[in-house]
Amino acid sequence: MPWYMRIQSISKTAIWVALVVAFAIPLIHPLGMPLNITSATTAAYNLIDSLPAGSIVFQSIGFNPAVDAECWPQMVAISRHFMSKNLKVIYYPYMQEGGMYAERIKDSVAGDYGYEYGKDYVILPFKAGGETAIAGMKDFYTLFNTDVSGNSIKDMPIFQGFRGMQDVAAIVPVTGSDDPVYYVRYIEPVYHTPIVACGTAPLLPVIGPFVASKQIKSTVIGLSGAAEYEILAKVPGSATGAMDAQSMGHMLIVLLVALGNIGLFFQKRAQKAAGVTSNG
Amino acid sequence: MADKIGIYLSGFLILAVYTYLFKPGKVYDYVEHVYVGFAAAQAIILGWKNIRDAAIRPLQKGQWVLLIPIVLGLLLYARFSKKMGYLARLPMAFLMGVAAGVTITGVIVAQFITQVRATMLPLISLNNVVMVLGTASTLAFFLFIPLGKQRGAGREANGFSPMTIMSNLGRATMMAAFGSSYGFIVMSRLSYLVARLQFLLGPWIHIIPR
Amino acid sequence: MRRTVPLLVGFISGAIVVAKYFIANKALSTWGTNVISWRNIVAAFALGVGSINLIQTHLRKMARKERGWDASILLLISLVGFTVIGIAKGTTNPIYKWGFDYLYQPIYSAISSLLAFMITSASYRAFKVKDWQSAVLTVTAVIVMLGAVGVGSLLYKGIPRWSQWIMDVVNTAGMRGITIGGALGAVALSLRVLLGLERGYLGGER
Amino acid sequence: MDKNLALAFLAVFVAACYYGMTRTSKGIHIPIRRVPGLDAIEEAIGRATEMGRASLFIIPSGGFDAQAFAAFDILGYVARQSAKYDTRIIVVNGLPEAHAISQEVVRQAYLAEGREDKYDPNDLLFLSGGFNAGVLGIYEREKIGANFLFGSFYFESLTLAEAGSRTGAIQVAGTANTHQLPFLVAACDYTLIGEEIYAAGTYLSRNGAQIGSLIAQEIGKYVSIGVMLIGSLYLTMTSPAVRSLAGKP
Repeated sequence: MPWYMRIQSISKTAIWVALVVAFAIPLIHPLGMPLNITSATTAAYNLIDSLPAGSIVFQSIGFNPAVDAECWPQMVAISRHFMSKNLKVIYYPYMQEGGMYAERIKDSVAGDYGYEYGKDYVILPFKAGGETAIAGMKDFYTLFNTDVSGNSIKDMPIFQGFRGMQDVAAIVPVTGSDDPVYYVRYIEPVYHTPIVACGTAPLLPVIGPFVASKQIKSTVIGLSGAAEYEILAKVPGSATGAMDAQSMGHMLIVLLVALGNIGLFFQKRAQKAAGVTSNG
Repeated sequence: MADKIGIYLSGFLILAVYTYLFKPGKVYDYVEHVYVGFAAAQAIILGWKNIRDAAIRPLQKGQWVLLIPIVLGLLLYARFSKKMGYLARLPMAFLMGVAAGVTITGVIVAQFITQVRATMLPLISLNNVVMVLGTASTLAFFLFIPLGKQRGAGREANGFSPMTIMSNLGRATMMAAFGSSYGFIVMSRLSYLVARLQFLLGPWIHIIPR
Repeated sequence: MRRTVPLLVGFISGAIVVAKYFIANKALSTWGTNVISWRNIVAAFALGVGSINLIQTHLRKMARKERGWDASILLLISLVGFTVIGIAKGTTNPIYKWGFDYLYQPIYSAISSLLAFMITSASYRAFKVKDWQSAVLTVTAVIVMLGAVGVGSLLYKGIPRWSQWIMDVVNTAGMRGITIGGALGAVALSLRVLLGLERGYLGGER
Repeated sequence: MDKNLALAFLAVFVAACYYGMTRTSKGIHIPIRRVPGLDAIEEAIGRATEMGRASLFIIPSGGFDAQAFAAFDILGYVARQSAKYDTRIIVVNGLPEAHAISQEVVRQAYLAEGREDKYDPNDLLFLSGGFNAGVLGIYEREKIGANFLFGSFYFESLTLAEAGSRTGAIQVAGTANTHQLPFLVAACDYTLIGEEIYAAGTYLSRNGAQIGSLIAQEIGKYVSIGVMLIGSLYLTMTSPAVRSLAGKP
């Protein structure tokens, strides 16, 4: 087999082993690669940082374990930022699993800031219906009459004087789903509430047009976004430590794509030289 | 204690899932079925809580009108009967109809008018030119009914008609957009594995220093 | 009859929602709100339908001892067990939480992390420059992949800037075209559903 | 303001739909440009026939939605071509509802070509759990010459298209799920992008309601392109930079 064919036919197993090794080394021995803090994450941080203490933020939790590698570090970093700024937080599970992640915040982060359930933060129940549930939020108390455990929300201190989404200072979805787009469709045009969309990396291309049109104010994207937010908000978490591994993984893929294409290029040249015509 | 057992167990479960890479077999099957079972349980529980809090309790307080969605909801289960199956069409049509109505009210302003408006930009910088021409040509790529009579047919075949140029420009813009999407999808997928390795090498066997 | 009534129900309920949006009228507003909240209730009923399907399938598998019936037992134990705990004691109960944290979360996240392996080997095989289109695709993918992480700026200082420009301008332009086209498609589809022209979801004949 | 615009938009849209439907019901032909991927379908089936291989049509488990309906229209076309060339066609479905409909679609196609005797219901498969592994098994067992992937794909697109390309089959794919398009474009010979699969379905089925809504969408697209370009030109002319260039205050 000529060399240009060989570099096009590395076995799957070899690639997978290389991937695990490329990840494991920097996880055990951090390499200290630079982290470029994007303007988007900075803008998201600044927007939340500028909210006056006591304002209510609405965090929509649109992820499940499939994508929590990216979203959970974001949610922790952002929740810590909320709580260090004394913002009141409404957690709303857009996805079924969301409630369990909010429960984890209740068990871990909230205690560090002396946050009291019902007064400083609350967890709403999951609502079936997806897009229609968010459309229904325009009539807040029709959609929500209880919290996640079925207790009436009317008497909770956090809801005193709260009329509905018009009293929310910012909507901050953390998501691997489409909920940011639904807030853009149903809430933003009515109340002009600023939306900061946080979530998995593939979300960014989809919401890019809405960011450019300012319907979404800013974004925190992927594991790198989580790491940047951890640094900006000075709350060290798991994302920063993972970024070196991430870098190595990207390098590996770029290298593989390059090998495949170099091989293909020389294969075609050799075929041309040998006078073989390829028809596909 | 329960947490300690849990952490050890989850490490083994993750490895059990990874047996799929070598040979999808029994071990993977067992683990996957446990997960599917939990997911279904979760759906039932949350569905029930929704029904209890949004329908049954208010009904008990005298909001009789809520009988309508309750009956519609129950009719969904008619599909499990051969004879009554057609009754499930009623709630299906209701679900689809309301969703369609809701979509119409949301999409036109937020996704059409505002987006078109945001693409009206003074063509005095490279970014704006790329943005306007890129968006317009992507839309042109998706035009399927040619305007007017087929006068430009000859030019079209040579690939020089304005429509073909627009449509090729659109294709190029989209390929660049898909390429960048791909880059971001790679970033996302790789991080899933990084997180699992962080767990396996960290809390599980403590190789990663705290 | 069996088709007309459902289509009529779909049309009326959808039309109320649309009318509520365009016309400021108190009665319409109340009914519109009602219809939307009813849909959320019906959707909650729908959540159980899939699970019942699942139970049926796996009971059948066990009864006939089909291939993999032993795994079906595990599925049903996990399904019934957690349903009982979740309904009786709530999802904040320690046993349910334990199940989420140490069974469901690790398995689900590990399954999705298999994609990391697959995307690596598949990118190697699939991303070949065949024509100008795949060239554009590959080059932008490489720039964005490198620009998103620290290693990009180590290789060349300009890479993060290029990557940012591609995302902010070129990607936005392409995706905006798709978003606008998608909005038109969504309205068209919704209208067809409302007017009963799209009835495949009613099942059977088209 | 926006709401009035939206109402006007809706009115024009409905009118255009109605216009298109009445035109088609009167039998007036409305020209729809052919989607390049569609021509590739016939070529792919022809190649598969020459090589004595089967064609495989995959409808994923992503959703029983408009994309799936477009996929059925395309499946009808593929099945007719296969019946005509007398090439075996294997259909894989990820959803039970889709399975029932594809059986009907394929049977009808064979009937239309007068080849009902050649229709084999055993070649229509429904794979529930383990969709991916099931399809990969088919790639290994059967000799596939033409591979078609249409519908609402999620992560499975990556593995299926990559494995399909290694069988040496000509691959034609289409989805409106933008997050999956990069993989399909990279791994397939022809890819129908987004709206193209709906248009292809309309082109093949010539369904009045669909043509009507296609016309409405076309008007929407022409209008938005026009507004974008004219608006931008106006803003350029009135921008301070251009005005000062022209020597006006």
